Amino acid sequence: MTVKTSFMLRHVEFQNRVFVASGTFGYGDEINDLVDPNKLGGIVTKSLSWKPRDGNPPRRIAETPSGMLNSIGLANIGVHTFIEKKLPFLRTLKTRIIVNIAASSVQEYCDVLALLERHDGIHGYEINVSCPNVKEGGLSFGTNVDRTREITERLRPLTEKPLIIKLTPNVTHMSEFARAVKDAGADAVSCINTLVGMAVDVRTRTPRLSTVTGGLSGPAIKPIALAKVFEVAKSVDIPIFGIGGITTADDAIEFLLVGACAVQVGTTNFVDPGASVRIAEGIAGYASSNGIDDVGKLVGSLKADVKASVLQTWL
Amino acid sequence: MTVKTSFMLRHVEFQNRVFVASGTFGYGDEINDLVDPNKLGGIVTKSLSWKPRDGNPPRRIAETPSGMLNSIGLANIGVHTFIEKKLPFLRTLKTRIIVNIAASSVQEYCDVLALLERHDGIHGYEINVSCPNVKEGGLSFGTNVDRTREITERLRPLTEKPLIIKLTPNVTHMSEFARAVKDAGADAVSCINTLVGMAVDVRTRTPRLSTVTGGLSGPAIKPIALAKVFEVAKSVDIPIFGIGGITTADDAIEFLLVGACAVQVGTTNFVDPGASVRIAEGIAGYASSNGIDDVGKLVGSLKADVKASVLQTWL
Amino acid sequence: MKRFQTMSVVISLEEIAEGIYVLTLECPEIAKLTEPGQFVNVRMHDAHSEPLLRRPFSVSFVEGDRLELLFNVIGTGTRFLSTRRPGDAVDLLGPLGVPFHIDDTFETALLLAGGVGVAPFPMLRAALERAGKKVITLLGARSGVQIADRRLNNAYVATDDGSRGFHGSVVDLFHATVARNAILRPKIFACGPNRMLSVVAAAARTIGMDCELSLEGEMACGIGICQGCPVERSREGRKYALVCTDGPTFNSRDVVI
Amino acid sequence: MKRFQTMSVVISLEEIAEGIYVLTLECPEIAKLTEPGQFVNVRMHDAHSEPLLRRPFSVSFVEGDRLELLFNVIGTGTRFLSTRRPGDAVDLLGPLGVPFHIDDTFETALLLAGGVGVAPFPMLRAALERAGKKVITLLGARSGVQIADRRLNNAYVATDDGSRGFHGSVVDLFHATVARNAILRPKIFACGPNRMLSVVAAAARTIGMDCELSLEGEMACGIGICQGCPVERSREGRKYALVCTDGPTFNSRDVVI
Ligand SMILES: Cc1cc2nc3c(=O)[nH]c(=O)nc-3n(C[C@H](O)[C@H](O)[C@H](O)COP(=O)(O)OP(=O)(O)OC[C@H]3O[C@@H](n4cnc5c(N)ncnc54)[C@H](O)[C@@H]3O)c2cc1C
Ligand SMILES: Cc1cc2nc3c(=O)[nH]c(=O)nc-3n(C[C@H](O)[C@H](O)[C@H](O)COP(=O)(O)OP(=O)(O)OC[C@H]3O[C@@H](n4cnc5c(N)ncnc54)[C@H](O)[C@@H]3O)c2cc1C
Ligand SMILES: Cc1cc2nc3c(=O)[nH]c(=O)nc-3n(C[C@H](O)[C@H](O)[C@H](O)COP(=O)(O)O)c2cc1C
Ligand SMILES: Cc1cc2nc3c(=O)[nH]c(=O)nc-3n(C[C@H](O)[C@H](O)[C@H](O)COP(=O)(O)O)c2cc1C
Ligand code: FES
Ligand code: FES
Repeated sequence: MTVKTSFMLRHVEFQNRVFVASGTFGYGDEINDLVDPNKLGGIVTKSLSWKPRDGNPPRRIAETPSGMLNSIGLANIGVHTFIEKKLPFLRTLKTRIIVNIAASSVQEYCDVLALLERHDGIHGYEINVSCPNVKEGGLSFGTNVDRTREITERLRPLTEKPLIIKLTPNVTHMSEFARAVKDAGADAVSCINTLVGMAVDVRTRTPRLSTVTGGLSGPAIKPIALAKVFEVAKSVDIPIFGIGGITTADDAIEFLLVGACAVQVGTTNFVDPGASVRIAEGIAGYASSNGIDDVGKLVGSLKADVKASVLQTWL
Repeated sequence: MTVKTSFMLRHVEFQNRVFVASGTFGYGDEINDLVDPNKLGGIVTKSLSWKPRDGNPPRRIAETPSGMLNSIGLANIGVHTFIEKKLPFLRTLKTRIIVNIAASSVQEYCDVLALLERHDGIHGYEINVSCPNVKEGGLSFGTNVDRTREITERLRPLTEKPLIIKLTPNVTHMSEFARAVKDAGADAVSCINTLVGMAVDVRTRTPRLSTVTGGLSGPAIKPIALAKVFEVAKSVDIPIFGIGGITTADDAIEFLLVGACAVQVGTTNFVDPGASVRIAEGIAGYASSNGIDDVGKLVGSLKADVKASVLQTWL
Repeated sequence: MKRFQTMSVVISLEEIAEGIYVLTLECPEIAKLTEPGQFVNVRMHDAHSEPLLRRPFSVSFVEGDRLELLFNVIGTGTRFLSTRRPGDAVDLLGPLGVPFHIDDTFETALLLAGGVGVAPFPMLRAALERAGKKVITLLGARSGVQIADRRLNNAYVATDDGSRGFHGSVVDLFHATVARNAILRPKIFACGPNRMLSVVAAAARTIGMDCELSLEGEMACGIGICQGCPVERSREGRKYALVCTDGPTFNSRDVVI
Repeated sequence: MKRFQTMSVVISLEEIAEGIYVLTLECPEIAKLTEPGQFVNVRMHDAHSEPLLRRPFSVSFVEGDRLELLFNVIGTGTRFLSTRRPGDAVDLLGPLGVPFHIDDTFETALLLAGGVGVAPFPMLRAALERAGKKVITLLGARSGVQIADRRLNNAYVATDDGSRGFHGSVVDLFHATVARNAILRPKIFACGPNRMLSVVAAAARTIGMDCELSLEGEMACGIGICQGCPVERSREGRKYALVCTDGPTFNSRDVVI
């Protein structure tokens, strides 16, 4: 059976529903020898800011049970170098390019996006209002529903391309934020960025990360991410990129079933660079062997009564 | 070196800082053949309500990477049967007994506690305002700071024993809740209860739990729990029971270092019933080999600059 | 009932049918105490947390200080078991659960196994025979290569694909057996997937046979402290029983499955 | 530079010193391409997620299609490696990182290893000797039983407890060696804990010797995409270099450790 894997967001068609997540695939040209990006639905770039950022001092990584903490601190080459050095390569790919933007002021978000708009080869934007590893911007935006709405409202008029807001799970009701950005004109939300976490070296009695706390990712967070996507899907009618601990096609399908219209593979790229392509193939295979001719029909098709869940009363 | 392991909470002395968490040790008489409860700082009982509760239908358990989801739904024998059938055994122990109370109304919390006050053998109360698996009470209380404060205010006058409020991590700022219950007279907080999570069976396209969502526990959540305890410890001056994914003495020491005055071992009891006692011994051993004569000196002794953390600006 | 958390030593691992293994462990404390139908909860790793939970396995047979587990490889835990080699240590918690009741006044035991539901039967059958009962053993599997009839001589076999024995399910074979033979004071002992057990329970009710089931179900602790393994009771009183401590063996009249 | 994610096959595992193992893997693609100082990122499991991340190991030696890893058991990952048996598959990503620079105009290479920092030296020494350089090898360890001098004949040894060779650290031994011998156009190659490397770097600066370090550090990806392995640069421009792709070998003048 031929299975339709593509889908549309705004005016853009994506060839399948598996993307690589921001910060876990560089700018696309670092690991294209180990995985063929042209087999992906899209690449989300490392977060870009106006100026290059050095990132946080070492130590930036700590492994935890089935997960990892990172405190990269948005180390990135800056939007100008990106345009000059990375975009030409990305333009040669036939997959879609979503540029992720991070900033420490509303104006900076606008400036970066406006500059990128003047260049070809970009198919959409993902706005990171949820990085837990920088003190300005990041969580102080992402946990404030008014700031999140304001950023979306200010960016919306600047582009006709898909505008995706990447939300933080570190809030009581993520759906409240999804609703706000939908009302402000966003085309989709990405759920979830990392969870605030911490690890301690008991030998030295110091935190394992230079910034004390960091962002938790990997298989450990998958159950939380699924519940967040389910919460948003049940409360707000907006396309969702499901993210969090995806390592296999089955994991990705779980996200589709609870309501994600596409998924992003993050930490797994570090462990198994070929995984994202295998996941895309695995989803098509699952649909095919279940007699489903369009992966889109899986989206939100979980047989579940939200009334059975605590989310019912809690939302 | 002899190491002091005991500590005081209100007027009660506990012989060490390792407790077993509510819902993971039954009522103490179910696994005393596999672990000696007299070597623990205390036993926190399964949550008790006024009437017995059947709990949720199967399936109640799903394993996840380094963690598990549960949706027990506060299945318990009710406070009357507890007093009649379980308390006599608990009175024979020389460890401390903390009774955990769950309820679906403020009045029910008060009724259960008032009834328990008329019986000997109880050394304190832990108030569960954070169960993610029941629709009344539970999260709808625990994510509402006013309700949480109200419950504490109403319970405080009813007892002279330690009153510990068990908080949910499913909120933006847990420290806000810790502050509220401190102001309302609580003696301590327990951090954390489980995180809302979910898992899907892709073969049947149904949720793995009958209640769709459940509570995530186990090693997977340890980094999150540590960050939550650190957040509370840095913002509110109140004793904290650190809970979440503790499997080894090192894990427990991490919690003490970030600011927990004691710890509770949960899910690990299912896998390794003897672990909690070994953890208590391991903490004393760590103190001794580091030349520390009182485990209390470890509490909050992490060499860390909270200013380096995103929590600084975010709180 | 006495239970232990203890380290056993792998004596051998043998593939006795396609994908089905018997792991023989030396574990005097547990071997000595186990009765037919009881299980052990097996830790699936040593130092790390994946997979986190123990896995329950019926004790399939006991001989001196040794016990046998019979399992098929379905996921991480059973794959782990299938890579154990002689001398390796395996952490066991057991014996757990309520044994089969074999002291009732029945004369003939009908053992019905679906797939690896056969696991507890070698030990059960030996005990039944020691108690002077007549035993009829019926084993079902998808295909003949998956029939695990070690220590079960003269078992009747049913396969879904007809590749060995009766063509059909073990419940069909049961009906055929009952129809063709006069069975004196029978009692059914059934173990297998819950789907099969509910069909067996219904059949037993219809024809009025006493019937004991060994249930499967997800477990976190196996020792009655997590409340994670409820099965609905059919009698008044508590709504649920726990598979791990009230079972895994239940009279089919007492539970709704 | 060409890299592969590929399955290697375990040929042998040998304990060559106390707690220190050499794992020999057959892996033609990677063996063929590896140069001294490069590393492979090794997956620590197959089906499950614990431990999650790959672990970096220097390629210690290459012979035909085979490569050798030298490691000591410190945690879950290295314990996992120490239980591999011939025929097991091990997932490798490599070769990774920038090799040692051995084409400069130095005449004598001084190899300084602290503990298992010795790992890359067998391959490095063979290459240096092929290139006609004189090599002086200095190995340090806590105790004599932990000296891993396989494939490093005539190495000078220093032990903290004096149980073998020079009594003191490998840096002390280095100073003694330099003081006692006239070393022609030397270059230091050092590998070991970062504490040791920073002492070596300082010594090199003081006495004006060229010095190349192979740094350790936590890595998530090993291939330059996570930005998780920064080391501070001492030159103008970017503040940090990445250990995995700009290193792990660095001239000691270029980094602040
Ligand atoms: C009291 C009791 C006794 C048991 N005795 C035996 C025995 O003697 N021999 C034996 O082989 N098994 C037995 N089982 C079942 C056994 O515990 C499971 O097969 C085992 O837990 C699977 O572990 P795993 O890690 O290999 O699979 P997992 O990775 O846990 O599961 C892999 C897949 O199989 C599904 N799955 C998990 N458990 C089951 C199940 N029980 N049935 C069907 N699908 C499942 C999961 O949902 C998942 O999709 C018993 C179970 C109970 C409760
Ligand atoms: C480029 C590079 C090359 C390397 N080459 C080798 C090699 O050839 N041989 C070798 O034995 N090791 C080498 N290492 C170090 C090796 O990667 C670690 O020893 C390994 O990751 C430990 O994994 P583990 O799972 O056993 O320990 P973990 O469980 O990860 O760690 C156990 C404990 O040791 C600490 N720890 C972790 N890594 C290190 C470290 N690097 N140094 C000190 N303490 C640590 C952890 O903080 C933890 O407390 C290299 C590292 C790098 C970056
Ligand atoms: C090392 C690392 C760096 C990351 N950098 C970014 C980033 O720059 N921008 C962003 O929006 N998300 C970033 N993320 C978050 C991921 O895109 C993703 O949301 C998160 O890791 C959860 O998915 P996972 O569990 O599949 O990794 C980063 C994650 C990791 C692990
Ligand atoms: C099966 C199960 C049942 C639980 N029941 C209760 C309960 O009745 N009351 C309560 O306050 N917490 C309950 N908890 C939460 C634990 O006490 C603990 O807060 C949580 O599991 C996190 O700790 P852990 O990771 O060590 O398990 C339960 C947890 C589990 C896994
Ligand atoms: S498995 Fe825990 S109570 Fe039965
Ligand atoms: S380890 Fe990922 S960039 Fe170096």
